[in-house]
Amino acid sequence: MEIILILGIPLLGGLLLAVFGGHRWAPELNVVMSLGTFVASAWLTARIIANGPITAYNEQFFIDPFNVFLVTLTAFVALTTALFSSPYMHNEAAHGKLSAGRLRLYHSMYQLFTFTMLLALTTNNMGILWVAMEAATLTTVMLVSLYRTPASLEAAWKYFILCGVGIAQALFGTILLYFAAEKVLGAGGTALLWTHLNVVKAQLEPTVLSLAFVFLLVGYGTKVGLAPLHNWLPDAHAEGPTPISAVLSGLLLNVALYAVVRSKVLVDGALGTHFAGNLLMGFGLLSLVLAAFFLSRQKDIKRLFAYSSIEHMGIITFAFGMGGSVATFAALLHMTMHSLTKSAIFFAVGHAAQKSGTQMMENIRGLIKTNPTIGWGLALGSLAILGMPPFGVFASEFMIITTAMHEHAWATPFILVALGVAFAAIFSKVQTMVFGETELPRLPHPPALVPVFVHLALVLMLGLYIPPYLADWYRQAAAMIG
Amino acid sequence: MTTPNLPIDIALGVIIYWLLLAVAGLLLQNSRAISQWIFPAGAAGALVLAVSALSSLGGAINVAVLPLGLPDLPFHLRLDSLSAFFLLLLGAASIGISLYSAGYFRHMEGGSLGLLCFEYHIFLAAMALVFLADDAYLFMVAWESMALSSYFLVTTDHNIPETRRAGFLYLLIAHVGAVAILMSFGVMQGGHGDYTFSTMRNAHLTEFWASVTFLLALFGFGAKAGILPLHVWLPEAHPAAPSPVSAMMSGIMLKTAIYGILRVSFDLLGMPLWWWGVLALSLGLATALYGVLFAAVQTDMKRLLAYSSIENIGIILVGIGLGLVFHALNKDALAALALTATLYHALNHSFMKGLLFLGTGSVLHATGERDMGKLGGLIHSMPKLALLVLVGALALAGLPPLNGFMSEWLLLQAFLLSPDLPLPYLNMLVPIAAAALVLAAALAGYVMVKFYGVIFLGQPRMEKTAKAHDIGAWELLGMGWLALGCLLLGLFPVFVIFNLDHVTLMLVGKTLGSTAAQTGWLLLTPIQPERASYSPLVLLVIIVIGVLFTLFVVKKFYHGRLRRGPAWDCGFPAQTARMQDTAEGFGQPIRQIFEQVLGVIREVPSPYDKKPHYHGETRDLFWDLIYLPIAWVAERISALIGKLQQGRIPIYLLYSFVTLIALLAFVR
Amino acid sequence: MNGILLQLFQDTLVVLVAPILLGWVNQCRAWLQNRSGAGVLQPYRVLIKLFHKDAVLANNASPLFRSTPYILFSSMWLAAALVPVIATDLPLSPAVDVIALVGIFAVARAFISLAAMDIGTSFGSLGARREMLVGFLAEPALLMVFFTASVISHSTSLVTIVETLAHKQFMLYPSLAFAAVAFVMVLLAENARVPVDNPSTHLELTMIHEAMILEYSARHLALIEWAGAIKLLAYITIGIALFVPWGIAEAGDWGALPLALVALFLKLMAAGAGLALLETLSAKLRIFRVPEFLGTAFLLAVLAMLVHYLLGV
Amino acid sequence: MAFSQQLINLFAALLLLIAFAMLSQRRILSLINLFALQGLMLSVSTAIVAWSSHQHHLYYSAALTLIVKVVALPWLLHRLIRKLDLKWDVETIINIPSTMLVGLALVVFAFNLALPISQLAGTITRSTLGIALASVLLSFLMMITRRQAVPQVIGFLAMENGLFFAATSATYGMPLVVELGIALDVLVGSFIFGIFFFHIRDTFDSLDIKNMENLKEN
Repeated sequence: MEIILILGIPLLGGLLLAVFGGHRWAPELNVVMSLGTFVASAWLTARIIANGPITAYNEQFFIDPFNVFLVTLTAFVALTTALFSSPYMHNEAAHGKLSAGRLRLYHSMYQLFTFTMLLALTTNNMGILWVAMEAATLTTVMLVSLYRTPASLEAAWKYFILCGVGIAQALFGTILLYFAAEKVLGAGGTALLWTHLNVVKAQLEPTVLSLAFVFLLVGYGTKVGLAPLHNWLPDAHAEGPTPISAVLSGLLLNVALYAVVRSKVLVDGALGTHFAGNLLMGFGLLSLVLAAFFLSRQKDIKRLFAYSSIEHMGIITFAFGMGGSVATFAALLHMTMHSLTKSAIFFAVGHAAQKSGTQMMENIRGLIKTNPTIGWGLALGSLAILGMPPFGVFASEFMIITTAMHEHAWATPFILVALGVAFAAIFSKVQTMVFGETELPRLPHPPALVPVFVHLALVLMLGLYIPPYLADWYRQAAAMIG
Repeated sequence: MTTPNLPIDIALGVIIYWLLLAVAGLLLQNSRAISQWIFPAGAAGALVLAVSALSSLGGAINVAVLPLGLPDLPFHLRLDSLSAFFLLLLGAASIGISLYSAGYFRHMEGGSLGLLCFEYHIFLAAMALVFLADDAYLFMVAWESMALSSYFLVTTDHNIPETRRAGFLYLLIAHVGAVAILMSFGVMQGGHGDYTFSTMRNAHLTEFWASVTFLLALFGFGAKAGILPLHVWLPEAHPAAPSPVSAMMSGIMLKTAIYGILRVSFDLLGMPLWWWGVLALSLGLATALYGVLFAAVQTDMKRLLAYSSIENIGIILVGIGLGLVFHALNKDALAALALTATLYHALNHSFMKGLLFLGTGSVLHATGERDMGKLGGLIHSMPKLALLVLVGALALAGLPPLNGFMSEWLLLQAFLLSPDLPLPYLNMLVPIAAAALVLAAALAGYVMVKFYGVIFLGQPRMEKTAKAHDIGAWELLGMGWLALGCLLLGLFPVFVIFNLDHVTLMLVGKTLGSTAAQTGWLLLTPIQPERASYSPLVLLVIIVIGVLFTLFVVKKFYHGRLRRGPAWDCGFPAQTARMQDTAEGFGQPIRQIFEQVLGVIREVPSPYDKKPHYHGETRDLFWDLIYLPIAWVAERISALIGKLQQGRIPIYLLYSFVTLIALLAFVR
Repeated sequence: MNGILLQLFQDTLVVLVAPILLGWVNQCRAWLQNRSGAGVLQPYRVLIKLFHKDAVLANNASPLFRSTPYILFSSMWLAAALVPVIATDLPLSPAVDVIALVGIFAVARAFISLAAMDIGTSFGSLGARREMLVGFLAEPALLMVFFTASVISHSTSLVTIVETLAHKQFMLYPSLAFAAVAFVMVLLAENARVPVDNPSTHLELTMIHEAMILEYSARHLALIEWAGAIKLLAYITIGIALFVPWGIAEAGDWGALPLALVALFLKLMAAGAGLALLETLSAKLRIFRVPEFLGTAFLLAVLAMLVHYLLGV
Repeated sequence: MAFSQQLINLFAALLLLIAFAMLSQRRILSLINLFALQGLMLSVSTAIVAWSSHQHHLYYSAALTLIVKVVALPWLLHRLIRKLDLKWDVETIINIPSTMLVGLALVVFAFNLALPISQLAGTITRSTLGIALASVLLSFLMMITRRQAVPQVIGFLAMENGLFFAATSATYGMPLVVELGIALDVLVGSFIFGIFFFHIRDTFDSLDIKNMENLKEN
């Protein structure tokens, strides 16, 4: 029932907003629909806390510890982003950047994107997972080019082509997976159901599955933004409207990684080796290092944080690759922390860029002076994402680095260098934006900074205290992922 | 002591109290109440902490677990003698600094005083937590909170670009260091996945991994302490920060790094290897000499003190290195001596350097000038301040009977009593190390004479210097406390050493106190009375008696006639304040002797210049040797990597394609 | 009780003898330079003259400036009182070992330098700067000399060092030879003698000690001069104690005391003459050669200690 | 070998041939026609598989393919290029003979890769899996070597064809709900492509992707 609501509300919202999306109160309607989704997901979560994992509707949907927190997180970030998007879009409209038609498109697609994310998370069917991932690309690609500037078109086109091609590889991987599963489970509906696959994973043909994993990894990995498949990511993040950057970074990357990890579980079961883990570690480390060095070349604030997302996806992928209860736990925690923190940063960045009228960092100055809340939000958010305790990002980095130091000591010099370079790059830039003098005017609509600080407060809280049921989910999921 | 857990409860209580004060500061924004009530209240908390820490030295080990932190790793806290000593240091020094702040920060009312008060108390609480932490996670959280809060304190005046640059450099080096510390914890947990210190104590590491841990920890903590070549942030950040913050950073925060090194190398790692000690010793000597040389040529008074802090950290590290060598070679009595000297010096340094930084704060506040070359003659306009700073300067110069001399004396004793180590090369090292150490100590005297003489003595070089107002009551109270500490720590070493015994007993299993006091509390005898003894109190009393006696005799037998007149100066007619030595002039001999080391850049005007302009500058060689090359390499790499992203879709597709094919080929 | 008596005796002795020693050195120098000289009591005459004069103080002299002569005098007195010159049974000596002794010299140096800067004249700060320059090299050199003796006798207590060296089987210590050379160099520098400084001129290019005390007059100057003489005595007696300690009276041995006194006077005379000879034979160094000179002393002292570790003696 | 299997192999070979032809084709119109032809081959072969293996849902697949890929998409593309008034010739980045050589190597690679899997397959179509993989990779190569938006999209759609063929040949097709979803995605995707063509043309006055190389790092 909850699942119907979780999926139905955003779908309904998408349809409603496709009609009313251009109205003055459309941003508020968007918030209401997102709130509904969030309430439904909270209800679902409450039930999972009470009853444990469930499957529903002929096993087409299932909720286990691995995806329950992602569902909540997705619904939550979707809600806060909608909250942020409301004044942001009012400001954009006030600046004359968007027409009513574009706003309609934006709001409708926003809800549909939420729908695809939640569908990808809740479905039990690896095929539907693929469909949802592809649909996520389709819903957001028009949003990236919302401003219709040459750069935004270019970014959207790259996003479309690269992710399209990538996701096609994932389809091939899914076919191979089905091919292997069909031998064991027989043809038909159940052979792509993850719960069934998970039961018989040890009997799946190893050669096929290793090939399938390569395709799935390249496919979904493109969406995760793993180097060297990441090239669409900074463009799409930088050129789209900021709420979209926030959800791309905060949600889409997570969900794509979720798909990779689901596949990894099956492959590990079939192969019984560390093959998938090694691949993930390699990609993770490469993304981490490359992104860190890209960071220092950035001039555009949103591009900067887009690369930071690649860096963090690298860390998470590396952690999943290492495996083991601690590292996987840390990876799951880091997914949560990253999406909360990064979306908070994008909220602050969005307002900062609106205020300065540019995304070029050299023209953004003295935020703390005129809008202390934006300035502090950006400063604290950046420090949090850079792994400064007591923020929660550090908690997961703590576990990842200490585990890596013990189990894969060869990788730690790379991590050390990458973290150092990333810190230098991001912090030097943020500092000049936050501090100093400025004469910038205030915004016509007061910025929505509640989402920023709610996110940061959550991140801070999780750095100091992790609720027991959340820890339980992480633990169970880690045990399942291995 | 009523309940066994009382001391740690008190310490935790003080931490929470400070956190509450921090929040209160934030809520009160910029009202008067902050300087009138909150800072003194913070000092009261510090007093409670110091007293409880003092009483718990040598008491039972207290542990506590807070239901916070990671799910499998709640916050573990532990109060043992090492923690108690450093808490004592924190409490005792911050009493003075907080009292002083109550007066000093009054000029910030209407600015961002509330925020500053918030950061200040968070900083205090974080440092206290560092000393109490008993698991890697809490330690790191406290450690980085400390770095973060101090970063914001350093950048209080963020509209000055140098301040921003200093803050950035500080936080960057701190962060890289923190990652290194984290990695050393990663090795130490030994794959148990349990990050409590008690697990680390019991983990058995191979020599290789133990050494890796030690090196990582030395790097990480060294970055915070300012050990060569990671010292570059220190002379930037300390001058940039408001003076009480500089005092706190230099006096207390640097000691957290010392605490970390001690904790890791003596407590967590168990048995050290002797070459760790040699490494620490060599690094310490290099740091001490480098720091004091640069201090001698500075013109900015706070930079000078910052470099002097580098020197003192070097000296402390020398003590740690010596302790490690002795401990590794099973000479624990000697190790106890070296460690006593180390801890003693750490305590002394926090008093002396705190006092001096506060002094510069008052000078800065009264004159608005940090360049020593523009000050001068303040002893006339600010006599109270001048007296207090004189105590600090003499102490820092390592002159008896003050406290700086006391700890250096102990350290030299440790050197001199060290022969007959089983390794011949090590025996050779001892005289050289001792020579370098005394050279550094002697140069410190040079530095302090320059510091005090140029700022306080002579004629005022500026109008406003002559009219500067002396310090107020809060400042007097705060600095007076620290000056008193300098004096008492110097005069009653036996009592101090008795308290330090608990720490050395915990670290190396031996104590010094009972031997030190074998001939009574008046005379300090580290090993035997025949071998070495020292009594600062007797020394002071004799000198005072000597002075009084001479004065009495002179007054008694001769007339006391005195005339005032203009200075004679060999009969030179025109005397202006500009003819005195500036800071640059005073440092000139050092600059000339050590020209190669100091990286001197000098612009000398030509004889025909109408408006001759002289400019001299000393550059930190490590910028050119290490930091700029690293920055250059990083930039080159990122330029190269930047070429990967050409913006062309076919190329991007090719990346995906090649990745796919390569992986497929790999799977085959 | 005996000890206290002996201590008081030595205290009085050093204060009274010091000007005479200075006079003796100057007299020897005059003879060596083919002059007739003013006699060994000349320093006393100067002191008496100065004490009777009216003091003139610069307008902006601070209390620090006025108290420095007393501090200087009393710390030099303490230093000289601590060195076992005639007997090793001194009750004060446990309070101050060799390191603290160097510390006392450093206190005196710091105060006189600060006082020199107090008036704010060009010469004063110049002198202070040069004095500290000399100090920062001479002080470690002196310490290293002491350390060499300390590691031989396993003690930093001056009394123990002297006892060990005086009553041990006669042995040649190559390390002590190095140390002795270094010590003489330090002595020259610390007491403002040629080749480092020239006590008899006021030449702004070269003067060190004199530049610092230019602003002092009358009783203040007298105290400083006297302190300088005591310092010279202290240094020479330290040299005697370290390198030629034979003949010193042991604890409680009152019978040996007269003999020890005679020995001391002979040694002092010889040392004074030697000092005068050295001063006559060497030329004043340029101020920037001084660090090299003292650096050599420092290196020699370090070498002395190294030699001890190398040879085991 | 059964007759149906021979037929399927024949169509598979034709599919590969068309993929090669597309790789070498410069003209957009011909590309579209080839794409339609490839769709037709796919549809027919699916139908044959359905007939010979009695998998009824494959008939739906075949019909879906016929409607979407043979009729709808080529029609859409034709309309588009007429509306957009495109140039006939498409430049390639690498010259065609070398592209063909690389393509050949890819085919060998794909066959080798598919060999162990094919042996596991229980379907009558198993030998065609290598061909499916090869045509996917060839389409990929085509996308890499084309400089214009429309041929890139055709390459993308051709890749989808290859994937579809793989699904049919390896497993008799995916479950119906998945297949419907895929078809929907393809359809919506093509629709969005179409919109994009107009936007790109409006903004850059051409569909040449060399205008879209401004977001970069060097």
